[in-house]
Amino acid sequence: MVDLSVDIGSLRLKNPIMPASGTFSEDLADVFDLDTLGAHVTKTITRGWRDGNPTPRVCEVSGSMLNSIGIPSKGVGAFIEKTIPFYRAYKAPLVVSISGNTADEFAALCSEVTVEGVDAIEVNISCPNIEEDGKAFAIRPSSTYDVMCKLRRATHLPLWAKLTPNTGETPEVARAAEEGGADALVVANTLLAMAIDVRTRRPKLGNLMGGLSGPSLKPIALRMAYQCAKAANIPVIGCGGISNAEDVLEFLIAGASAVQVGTATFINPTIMPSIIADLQARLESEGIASVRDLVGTVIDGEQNEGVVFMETAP
Amino acid sequence: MVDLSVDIGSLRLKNPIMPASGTFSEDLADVFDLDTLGAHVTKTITRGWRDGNPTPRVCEVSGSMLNSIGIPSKGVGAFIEKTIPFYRAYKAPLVVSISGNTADEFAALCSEVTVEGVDAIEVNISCPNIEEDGKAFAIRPSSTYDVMCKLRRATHLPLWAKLTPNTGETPEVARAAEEGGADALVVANTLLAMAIDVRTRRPKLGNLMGGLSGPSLKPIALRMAYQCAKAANIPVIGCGGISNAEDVLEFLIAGASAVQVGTATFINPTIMPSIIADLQARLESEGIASVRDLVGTVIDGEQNEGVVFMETAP
Amino acid sequence: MALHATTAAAISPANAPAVFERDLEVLSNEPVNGEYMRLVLRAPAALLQQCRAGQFFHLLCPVVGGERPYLRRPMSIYGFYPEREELHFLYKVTGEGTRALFHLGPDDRLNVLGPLGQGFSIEDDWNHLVLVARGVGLATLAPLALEAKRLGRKLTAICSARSPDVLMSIDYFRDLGADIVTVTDAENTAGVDNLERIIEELIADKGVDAFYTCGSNRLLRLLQNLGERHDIPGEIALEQQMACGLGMCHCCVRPFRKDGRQVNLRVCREGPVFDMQEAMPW
Amino acid sequence: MALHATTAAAISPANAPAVFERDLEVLSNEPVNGEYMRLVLRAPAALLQQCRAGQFFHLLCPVVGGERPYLRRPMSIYGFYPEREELHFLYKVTGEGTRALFHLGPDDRLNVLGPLGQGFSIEDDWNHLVLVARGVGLATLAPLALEAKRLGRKLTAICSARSPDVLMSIDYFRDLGADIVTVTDAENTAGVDNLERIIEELIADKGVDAFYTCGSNRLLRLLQNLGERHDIPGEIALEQQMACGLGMCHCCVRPFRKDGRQVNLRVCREGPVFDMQEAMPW
Ligand SMILES: Cc1cc2nc3c(=O)[nH]c(=O)nc-3n(C[C@H](O)[C@H](O)[C@H](O)COP(=O)(O)OP(=O)(O)OC[C@H]3O[C@@H](n4cnc5c(N)ncnc54)[C@H](O)[C@@H]3O)c2cc1C
Ligand SMILES: Cc1cc2nc3c(=O)[nH]c(=O)nc-3n(C[C@H](O)[C@H](O)[C@H](O)COP(=O)(O)OP(=O)(O)OC[C@H]3O[C@@H](n4cnc5c(N)ncnc54)[C@H](O)[C@@H]3O)c2cc1C
Ligand SMILES: Cc1cc2nc3c(=O)[nH]c(=O)nc-3n(C[C@H](O)[C@H](O)[C@H](O)COP(=O)(O)O)c2cc1C
Ligand SMILES: Cc1cc2nc3c(=O)[nH]c(=O)nc-3n(C[C@H](O)[C@H](O)[C@H](O)COP(=O)(O)O)c2cc1C
Ligand code: FES
Ligand code: FES
Repeated sequence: MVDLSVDIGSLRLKNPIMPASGTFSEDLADVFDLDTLGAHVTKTITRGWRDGNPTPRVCEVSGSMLNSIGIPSKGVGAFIEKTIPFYRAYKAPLVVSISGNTADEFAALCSEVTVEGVDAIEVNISCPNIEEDGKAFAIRPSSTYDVMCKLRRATHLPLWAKLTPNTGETPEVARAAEEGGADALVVANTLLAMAIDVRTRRPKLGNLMGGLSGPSLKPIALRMAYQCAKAANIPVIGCGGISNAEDVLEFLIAGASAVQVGTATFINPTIMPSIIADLQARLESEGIASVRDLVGTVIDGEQNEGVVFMETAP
Repeated sequence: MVDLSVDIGSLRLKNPIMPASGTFSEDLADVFDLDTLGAHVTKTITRGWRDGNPTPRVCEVSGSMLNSIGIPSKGVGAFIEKTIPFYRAYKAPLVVSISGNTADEFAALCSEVTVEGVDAIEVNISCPNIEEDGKAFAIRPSSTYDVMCKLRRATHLPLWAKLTPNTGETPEVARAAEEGGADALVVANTLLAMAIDVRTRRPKLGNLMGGLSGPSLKPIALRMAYQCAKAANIPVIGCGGISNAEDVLEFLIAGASAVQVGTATFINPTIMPSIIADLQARLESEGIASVRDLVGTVIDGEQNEGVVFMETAP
Repeated sequence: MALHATTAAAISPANAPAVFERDLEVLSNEPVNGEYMRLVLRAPAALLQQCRAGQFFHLLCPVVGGERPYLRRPMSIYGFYPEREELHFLYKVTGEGTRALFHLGPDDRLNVLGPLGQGFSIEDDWNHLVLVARGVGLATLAPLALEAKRLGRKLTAICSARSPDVLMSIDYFRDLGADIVTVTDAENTAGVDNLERIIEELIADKGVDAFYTCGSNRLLRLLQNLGERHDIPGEIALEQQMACGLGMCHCCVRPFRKDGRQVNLRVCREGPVFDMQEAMPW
Repeated sequence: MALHATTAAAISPANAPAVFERDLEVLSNEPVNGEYMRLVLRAPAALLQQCRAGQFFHLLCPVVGGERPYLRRPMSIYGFYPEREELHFLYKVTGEGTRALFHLGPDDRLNVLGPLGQGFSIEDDWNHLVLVARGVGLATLAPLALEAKRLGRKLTAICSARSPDVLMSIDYFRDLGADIVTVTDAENTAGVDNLERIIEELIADKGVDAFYTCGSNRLLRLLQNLGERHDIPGEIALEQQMACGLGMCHCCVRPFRKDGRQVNLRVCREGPVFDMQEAMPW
């Protein structure tokens, strides 16, 4: 019998498959038993009510998608009242994703969602920091460190920092998040992108730009997961373009301890249970006792990260 | 009759289609008449001899590719002796791509290639700066500005700065390049990525990581081209995943004055002449007199870049 | 397809899903007139019994013939026949996804997700239903006739089109015993004024208990006015770009007036059928 | 495919290309034995006349049956027959691209780029050629027999395989008048020692003017030794991952010994056929 369980810090998940924030909700219970999953991760909420972005909010780009949903939010009150209780019926740990426009607002929300029924808090630091030219906290190591310190003081729950691919400093940001108090890194959020309808000459998204997700993002997110696993000493949760068990293996081998599945669920809403079953079968057939035995087993010849990056630049 | 010609600063190109550095060479003359193209852009060279990276140097990722060629170079001497003379037979302007590990070495090479037969110099500032933790010059506005100033002093030829997508500060880098003396921006180079063979647990590239190019890169490069066209006042040359005339239109509408075609040539080596013919037919059928009439015509409602970026972050 | 193989096993019977994700067999895929195609799939009765008029399926269009659609495409249920094990769609070939659908033929399979969303409601005391449909909107409204017939209600279908030869589904409605009024641009009868006259007459002659329409701003405004004037309720089916189709991603929202406030509702979850008076012309 | 439509027009006749990029019609695509497929395309004589043994084509494998290859795949010319307008490939189904090729059938078209690279050389005074081939290496070496026959040279083909039933191309060689030696693992005759004995005998009995082989480290070392010992030149065809196939991207390099230095050469441009003594075992 294959052991699929993994540990993310103090939290044990029965398997390494969980949904990515914003691509999952209570509604998926219509399609399969949500307790199949290793954890539940909710859509990012903000403290107050937010409308979200103008439509269209999604479009397709070759074999992947862009979105600019814009975090519509009913606010923390409604979330605590309605959403958290829904997940009480399930055994899988509940991970709540939050974000804020300033570090203080962010921290306030972090302490507000530190309630019974919440097992970990995913802090979406890929969201913009309006105190620093509107760039996402996780674009720079310094703003990452500052916000993580404030968030750390706001809760005793495990803190998962969700990083952005819109940076040239992934290893530094990963280390800053760890030093600031993160218990795990979620790698990564969507990559800023754009598409234009050449007939109308309008951007395909109501909001002009949006985040790229799906298969196109995978090699980028995988590189980041690898960089983060090398740079930091806390567990890495891979995320980006994962659509099958083979992709999961790729992230585990690269150094991720678990993964999140996002866009693939839109294409095939039963993909997460399928992946779990495939993963189990695959490990069984290869005689691997535990999914943990795979983590970080990439044969990379101890290459020096700096050199690799240099030689890689085209 | 449609006018396909475009101006990149003082340089007039008979059409907006040229190859991307590293995906083109004299060898393509075996397949079609190279004078069909708007310009010729050579593979990046370094001053001295370089071996390049270990093999495998390419691999496939869903509908796109990774490469880590590593700029093998015969050095500037061989380049001036053999490569430049080859292009004398053609009318299309010759753009020479160069790079260096330090700003001074870079500038020295820049003045060395300022010779008869060279019409512009593309400076690949997406390459690593070993004086600054090995990050590419174009990851930060400050290092971009510094290197561009030195390069500017080294030549009277038009300078095209080739930017990297591995940054969270594209508009700032674009402005820094312009302030440092760039005459045009080439947007963009490949994005750092990775792929692992799950059977062997080895990276699919001999060099561990490599650059993503092809269709997956398009929405990211398009976003950057748009940001650069808004941020800077010099022409933008779009590059990334362009595979057909529709893609070219998308970049022109976003604000690019011309484009470079890279990976698509590997899939279809006659794609550039095809695109030129298609572009001409398309403009004719839509009654557009000049390709220049399309540049920057995206209907973006004058959205504030800062706000857009904020609201876009997921 | 291998990806779907383990799905059934993963869903425990105790939590039987309300929504199916299934590969269905294509029975036929044929042109209805120059612009529309009818796609007929074989579906298990259990699935079809859950279907309601106004609901939709989210179709995983195949990668075929150079088309590479990625996201699913929403399509209204055009017909559902548990007794024949048939699920029908009526679609217009517009872009990559529907061009891919066009390639399907007998023996092919199509992965569908559904039934999804809220269908039309027919209150117990609504005896005379009037639907006003044009173009592909017929695909959405047609099964209402099916439901009306099952419930023994009277239905008048006002069918609008560019010209008489592209009028669709007339037989469909006739077979179900509906009264049919046809209006066309070619005959100059499809204008709002004429429609208003026709509907006012219907109200005066026979009484109307509910309006149903979909998709057009012009029709929405007309029916909102008529509804308000005569205190007749109504419903409208709306469209929006979708990703998940299940209510998770919030990409498919539209604004509605509710209790004096403007709120965003998800077309895939709170819709695609909405209260006509709450809908906002766009 | 629309993308290719304008290509011809764009190439001015004054600069007629040496390399063709063309959609060719599939004539057949059939298994040769359990592991290999032979693909036959109809090609214009003008293209086939440019082909040389040892050269390759770069194939744009189709997106079909769930396979989505992106880059082209290099394949040696297995046979080229200008008189019959046929171009043959012999391939082994290994991954996404070759699985996609497997789906091709008569009436399909395949986009090819070629002929590419440097083929085998047969110097004027090389009268007895010996090729040593195993597995898919036969695909590359087989047309050498064709060329030898055209030039009136004597050829001995030493064919190696796992077992007698998967020995390939024996008829191909026999029809071209080659001497054939078969060795197999099953019969315990395919070992290096036995091969060495066989070749030493050939050299002693008939004299050998050149060796040809491909792909295997073991065979390379053996033939390098024999060649050095008896001063017999030789050539080897090598493989490497490719992107452009034309010499532009520098991804397909391999190291060679040249004038005492180690240099990287491009398999697609300086190769795929290289001087045997310059090749480096890997
Ligand atoms: C609830 C619902 C029911 C529908 N029922 C039908 C029907 O029965 N028959 C029919 O022909 N059409 C119907 N549509 C519209 C249909 O979904 C689109 O025509 C189809 O998605 C177009 O896809 P495409 O790839 O061919 O076009 P493209 O324009 O290439 O599509 C690009 C993207 O935009 C989306 N899109 C394009 N048009 C629409 C639209 N009108 N609504 C929502 N998304 C769109 C596509 O799903 C895709 O993601 C319905 C739409 C909705 C929301
Ligand atoms: C000059 C040359 C001639 C060849 N001739 C033949 C032939 O006649 N018959 C035959 O069966 N095979 C031949 N090969 C090998 C053939 O190219 C590969 O088997 C094929 O590319 C595998 O593609 P795939 O998608 O099926 O496998 P995958 O493993 O999925 O391929 C993944 C990637 O690796 C590349 N790749 C995998 N194996 C090889 C390889 N051995 N050499 C180069 N690239 C590889 C593919 O092109 C592709 O880009 C030749 C290779 C070269 C370089
Ligand atoms: C429609 C949509 C909405 C998203 N919303 C959020 C969000 O609210 N918070 C967040 O941290 N990430 C959000 N994401 C990003 C995903 O969680 C995930 O990081 C990203 O999509 C990459 O994974 P994927 O390629 O598997 O989708 C969203 C992604 C999509 C596609
Ligand atoms: C094999 C390969 C080699 C490349 N070499 C260089 C190079 O030497 N210098 C450079 O500036 N860019 C280089 N690039 C990047 C391309 O010029 C281009 O910026 C990138 O590939 C994106 O465009 P594309 O998607 O059209 O390929 C290379 C790209 C590839 C695929
Ligand atoms: S399509 Fe995802 S919420 Fe409606
Ligand atoms: S494959 Fe591009 S140089 Fe050989």
